[in-house]
Amino acid sequence: MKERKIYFIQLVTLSFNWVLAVSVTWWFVHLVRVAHELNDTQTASISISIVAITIFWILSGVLTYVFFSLHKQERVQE
Amino acid sequence: MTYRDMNDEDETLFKPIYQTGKNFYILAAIFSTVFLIGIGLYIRQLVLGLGVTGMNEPVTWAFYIVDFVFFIGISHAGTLISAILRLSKAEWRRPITRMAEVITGIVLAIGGLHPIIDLGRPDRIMHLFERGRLQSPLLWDVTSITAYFTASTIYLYLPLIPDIALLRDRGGKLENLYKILAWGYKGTPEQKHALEKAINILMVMVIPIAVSVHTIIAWIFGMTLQPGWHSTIFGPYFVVGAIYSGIAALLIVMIVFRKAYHFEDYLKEIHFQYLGTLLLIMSLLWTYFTFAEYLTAFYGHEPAEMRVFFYKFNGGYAPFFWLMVFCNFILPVVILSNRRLKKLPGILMASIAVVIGMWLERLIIIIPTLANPRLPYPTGVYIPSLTEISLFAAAVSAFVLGFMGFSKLFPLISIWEIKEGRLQSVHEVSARLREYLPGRHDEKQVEATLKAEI
Amino acid sequence: MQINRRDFVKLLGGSLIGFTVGGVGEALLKIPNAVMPILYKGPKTESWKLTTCAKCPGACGLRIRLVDGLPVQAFGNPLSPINFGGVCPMGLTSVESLYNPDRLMSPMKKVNGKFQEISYTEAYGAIVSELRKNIRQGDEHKIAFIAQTESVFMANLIQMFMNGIGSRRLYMDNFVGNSRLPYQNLKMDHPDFIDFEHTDYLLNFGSQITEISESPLFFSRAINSLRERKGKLVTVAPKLTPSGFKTSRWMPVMPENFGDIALAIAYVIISDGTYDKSFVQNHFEDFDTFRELVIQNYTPSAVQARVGVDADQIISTAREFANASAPAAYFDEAILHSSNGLRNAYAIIALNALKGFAAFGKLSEAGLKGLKIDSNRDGGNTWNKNNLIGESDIDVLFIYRSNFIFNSPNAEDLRKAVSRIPLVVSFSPFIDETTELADLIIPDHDDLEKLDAYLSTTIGSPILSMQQPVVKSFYSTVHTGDVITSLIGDLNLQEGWKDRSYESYLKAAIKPIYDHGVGMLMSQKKPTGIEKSLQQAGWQLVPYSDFDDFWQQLLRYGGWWNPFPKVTGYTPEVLLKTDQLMSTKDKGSHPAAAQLRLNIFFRNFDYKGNLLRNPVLTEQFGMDRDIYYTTWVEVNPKTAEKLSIAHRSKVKIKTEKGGFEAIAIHSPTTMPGNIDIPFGLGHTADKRMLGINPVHYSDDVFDEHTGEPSYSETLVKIL
Amino acid sequence: MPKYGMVIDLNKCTSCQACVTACKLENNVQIVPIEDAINGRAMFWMKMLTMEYDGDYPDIKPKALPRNCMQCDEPPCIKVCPVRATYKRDDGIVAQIYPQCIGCRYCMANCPYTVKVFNWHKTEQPQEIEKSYNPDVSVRPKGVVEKCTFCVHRLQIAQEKAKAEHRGLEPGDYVPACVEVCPVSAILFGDLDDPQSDVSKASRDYRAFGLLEELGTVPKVRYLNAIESEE
Repeated sequence: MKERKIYFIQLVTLSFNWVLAVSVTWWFVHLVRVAHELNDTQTASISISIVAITIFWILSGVLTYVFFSLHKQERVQE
Repeated sequence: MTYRDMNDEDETLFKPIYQTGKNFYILAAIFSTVFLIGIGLYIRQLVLGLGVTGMNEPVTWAFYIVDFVFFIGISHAGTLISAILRLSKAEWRRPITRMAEVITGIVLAIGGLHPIIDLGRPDRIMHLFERGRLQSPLLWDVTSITAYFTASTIYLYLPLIPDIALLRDRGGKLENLYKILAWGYKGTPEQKHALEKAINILMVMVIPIAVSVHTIIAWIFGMTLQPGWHSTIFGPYFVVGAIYSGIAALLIVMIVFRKAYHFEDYLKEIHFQYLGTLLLIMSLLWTYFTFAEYLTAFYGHEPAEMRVFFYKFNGGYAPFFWLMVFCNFILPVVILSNRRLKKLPGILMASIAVVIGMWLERLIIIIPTLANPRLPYPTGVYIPSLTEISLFAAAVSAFVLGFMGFSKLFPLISIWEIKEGRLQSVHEVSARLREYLPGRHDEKQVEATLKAEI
Repeated sequence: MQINRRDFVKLLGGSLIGFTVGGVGEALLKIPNAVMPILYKGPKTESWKLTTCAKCPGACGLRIRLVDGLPVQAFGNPLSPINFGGVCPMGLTSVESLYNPDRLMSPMKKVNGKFQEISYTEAYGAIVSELRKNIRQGDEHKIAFIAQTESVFMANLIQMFMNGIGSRRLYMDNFVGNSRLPYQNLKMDHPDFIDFEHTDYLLNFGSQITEISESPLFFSRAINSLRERKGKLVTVAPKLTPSGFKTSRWMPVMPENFGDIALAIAYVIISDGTYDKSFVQNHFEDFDTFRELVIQNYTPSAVQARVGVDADQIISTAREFANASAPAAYFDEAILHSSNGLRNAYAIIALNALKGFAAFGKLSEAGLKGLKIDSNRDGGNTWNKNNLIGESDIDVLFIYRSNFIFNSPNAEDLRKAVSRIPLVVSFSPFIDETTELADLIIPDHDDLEKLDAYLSTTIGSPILSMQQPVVKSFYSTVHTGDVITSLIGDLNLQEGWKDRSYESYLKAAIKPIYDHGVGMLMSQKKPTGIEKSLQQAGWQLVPYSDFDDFWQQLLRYGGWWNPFPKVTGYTPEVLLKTDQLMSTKDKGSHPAAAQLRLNIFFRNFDYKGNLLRNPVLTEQFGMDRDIYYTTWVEVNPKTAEKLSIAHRSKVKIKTEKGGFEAIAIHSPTTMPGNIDIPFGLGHTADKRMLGINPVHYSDDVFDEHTGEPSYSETLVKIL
Repeated sequence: MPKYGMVIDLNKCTSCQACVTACKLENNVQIVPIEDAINGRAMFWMKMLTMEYDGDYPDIKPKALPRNCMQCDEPPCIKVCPVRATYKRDDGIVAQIYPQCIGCRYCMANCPYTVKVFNWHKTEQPQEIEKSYNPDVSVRPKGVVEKCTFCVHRLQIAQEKAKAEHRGLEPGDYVPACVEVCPVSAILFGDLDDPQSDVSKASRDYRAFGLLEELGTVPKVRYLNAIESEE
């Protein structure tokens, strides 16, 4: 029971990172759309957003990888 | 082996977490009052507008931006250094990395807030997200700083996990917190492996991010047309300066906590020697960049440039400029290149000098340019107001408080890395060493010698 | 242009989107209570009214923008032949002075040192009884009047009043009058204008011609056209003010030496024999003695020794002057601001005489029959304000708009003298330094509330610019003209005086124009083609039926002028006695070299110290020097170097009358021997005392004939 | 689409500063408190630069240079604005969107002409100023950057008027306040693209130059140099 609660909390904390990643992505997409409709500095927007988005996704990816691999090990043991 | 039966020898590292002295509370009280005063003054500024600062036309950017650049610079201490050291398998890094990463985390948070303090309409900050314009370096900045912050916190957190696990196993009031944070780490080889893999990926990622952050901050100025700013080497120049100030800050922190928490056994003279050498190298590098920057400006002799140039060299900002040169070049080089002076006190002095000097450098980069517009206006005058000064003080104390807080929750020196060092590295390193050396070695012999050594 | 409410709102809200939307609410909220209801409920109709600016002698046409009948902005009247739609800062801020919170709202009476409001009838009664008393006792001569007005009609009225009373103690401080004073002293006929059509060489003696002069705006354009015609402007002045920025040669000379320069130039012309011989023979009385004098005392080298201007500079100037087809040596009121001002003026007149006043023109009376153009303050035995100090027998002193305590150096003595006087009546709309001393104030209307007319001939044709009430007066102020007309009536100082109001007086005064029929209203640009020839032939397409209609249209279009007047060359009898040319106060070797001198210069934000209550002008006063709300002094870089004064550093300046602090500015427009300081700041009567008033720090040096103060003969120490 | 531009003839300018006053009143530019003005926070959209050190005393040729926003065609301020609070309209006017500005003052730092001014704080204006506010222009709130807009509200009005009169916008219809009041008509204003207009003619004059042109900002406010007429 306790374990499950902790596990849940951990998931939530982890999900924050994903929220960040997703929202950043969304933000950049929005900015690119704005740039497009005002047709002003599209290229800059697009290139920058590509870089930024990937970074955030990788970061979250790494974190998730660690999280699950750690827990996988746990279950294996039990 | 489990962790329970071997947390004896590194007891000193756990001590700060479980025992808190009187001085700690006194200091905390002092710093939090300073911090709260700062907050109060900021609220006043929110109400009355930026008029409460000393800024004016043409000096439209001042202390806040200076501090912003300065703090972000400091933040390069950690992650970058620890990443580089890890990458280069420098064994002496083990007791250092943690502190470095913590510095990064906290300072980055503080520095990142400064542009918002500097805004005339912080209430409209959401415009950045609704109608942001990615051509503006300010937005690059927002992005890179966020990225750097996330990366470095993760990079701080992952190596922390094993230690958290240790703390969890020790139990105590905060056991639940540790339970949550430990992510069920048991120290099984597979977990170790996963963790290391992740850390390695991050190491590689963090370095370019860190570099980008300060490059972009430099570009905030470099992208403008202003004399003294519009320079190609500004990116690398700022990065060098950042690392420079970062190491200095790291040294100060190490020395302070070595004294405060009796880490003498872990932070040995040798660590400071090495870092000192690094500092010396950066100092020379910084000097080189500065020289290059100003020489080109001087040689080109473009009138607007010269106005700024002479304003720094023998004009209103000459005192600051030469003080900076003294703090960033003369003093550190003298101390660090001299075996007799290159002891803890000397290194501490040098580092403090460097931190001050680097702050001055930011000041000297930002204000003289703004104070000397291209068109024939009178030279701008800027006198910081009390608000600005005390907000700087508040920022500093926020940093100290953060650090103190951290030291009460987690060990300031990565315990598992130390242990790992003891258990494996010795063997590894000597093996590696032998590989460097010429000639073939049969394993048996190596083993034997190792046994003998241990 | 009419906009109905919806458009206006659209304008504010809709169509200004992206520029002003954010602020609209604030914009409306900012407008104070009194105006709010109109702004909200009003139909937002915009209307324009034409009037005339009375802030300086220029009499430029103004175009006032009203929203729902409330003035909001002032622009120039594009049809005014004086300024063609241009305005100077003073004119632009007319509306601000209308709304000025410091204005007096009703007549005031000083009761044991404090002013308190009284009714007009009460105040008026007091004056009448006092005057009656004096007249009964035969003390008419104990009544004095100090007036500063640029309106000829007002000036004449005041003169009529004083003549009626029978007192000669009238000091009429009006610019055009002062500029013509030298001619009147010589009992000479004066020129009406410089004929800029033909002038190709303008030698300007110390007049800040585009800043404070008979008509700054007209002269600004005239000088530009002069330069376009490859004509030359040469400035003889102690400081190179913006008026001189366009000059092709600047001769730095202290004002009291202008005469020497003029005569040195005369010397060259005479010895070259390039002067207009016929004119000199016929019109220049005892020219020979004049020649004698000049030849003996005014060789360029001698003058160089005395004045410090390069001799060959003088010579080349003289040659240019002589060779020019229509050269003009110009001076105006400013010439009087030195210890021997009048004498300098004479010298310049003489210089012009050598070229037969080629550049000057005269309006033949036909231009404006029956119109008395100039209000003469005959300089012969003029009574000037400084006489107040000597004379202790004055009972009543009227002060109209003149802030003489502020702009004369002997302020302290004047203050004593004035406070000795039992009844001092002031008509000033503000409590300024002079009005503080008054016992009775009947505040005049603001310029946008009053009716008046300005007559000028500066541009070469007679112009009548009407000043009309753009709004009916906000407070219970009284048109001074009305006060005086009714005074004349009640004390029956004039035979058969019917006018009970200034308006009727003005109508009567202007009637001749209507009767004469020439000229046109300012309702269109200067006619050309057929219409021009018709008018020149004396034909008139009269758009008005009778005089009242004429009057109405006069107000509507802001004035009348005669674009094609009959002009004659100006050929006066030069009745110049050489002894009048003797330097009265010989500054032969003035100590400028030894010690610095304080030279006061004017800026086009303030005319005779009446305007600087205006927040806009006050802020802008030192803007081009980036100095705000404080006094600065300008020092020649060389001098500064010698005294090691840093640019924009604070310095202490000491004169006989005390010391003050100011910011030092390096400027090559300053003579090395001088410290230039702007006039206008330092109003002690203002709530917030800003800067200092240099006049109060300068020595009591006057031009003895006219009593005009010298603004440049004070020795200073700078530390 | 016209491209509005301005040419200031320094040969004519008498530095009477009427343009400065007119601008101040037309655009309701704040009058800052005295101490602020002294500390360099005075707000002027149009400013006078005095340049005196040209020639040796007494043969100096002082110049006064009216300086408003240069309305660059390649505006450095727009590039760096993070929130699109300043942008270039199709008619070339560099406009400010006050409600959008977050007050980071990056544009001020990047303007080579330092024409932009900042509302450091909102203060009570003198009564006479408040009462004579120009109703067409809003008063800027605290904490935003503002600058000369070529009196763009006048353009709006002119367009409305033209529409009401069922005609196109004619050259004379729209001029900024500074142009209107200049006593010597030293300031020309109009469409730079129309080769017939006085402005474009003047802008091609041999005396014409732009402030700090070498920076490639392509200012649409150009100057005619003051040159002593030689006979």
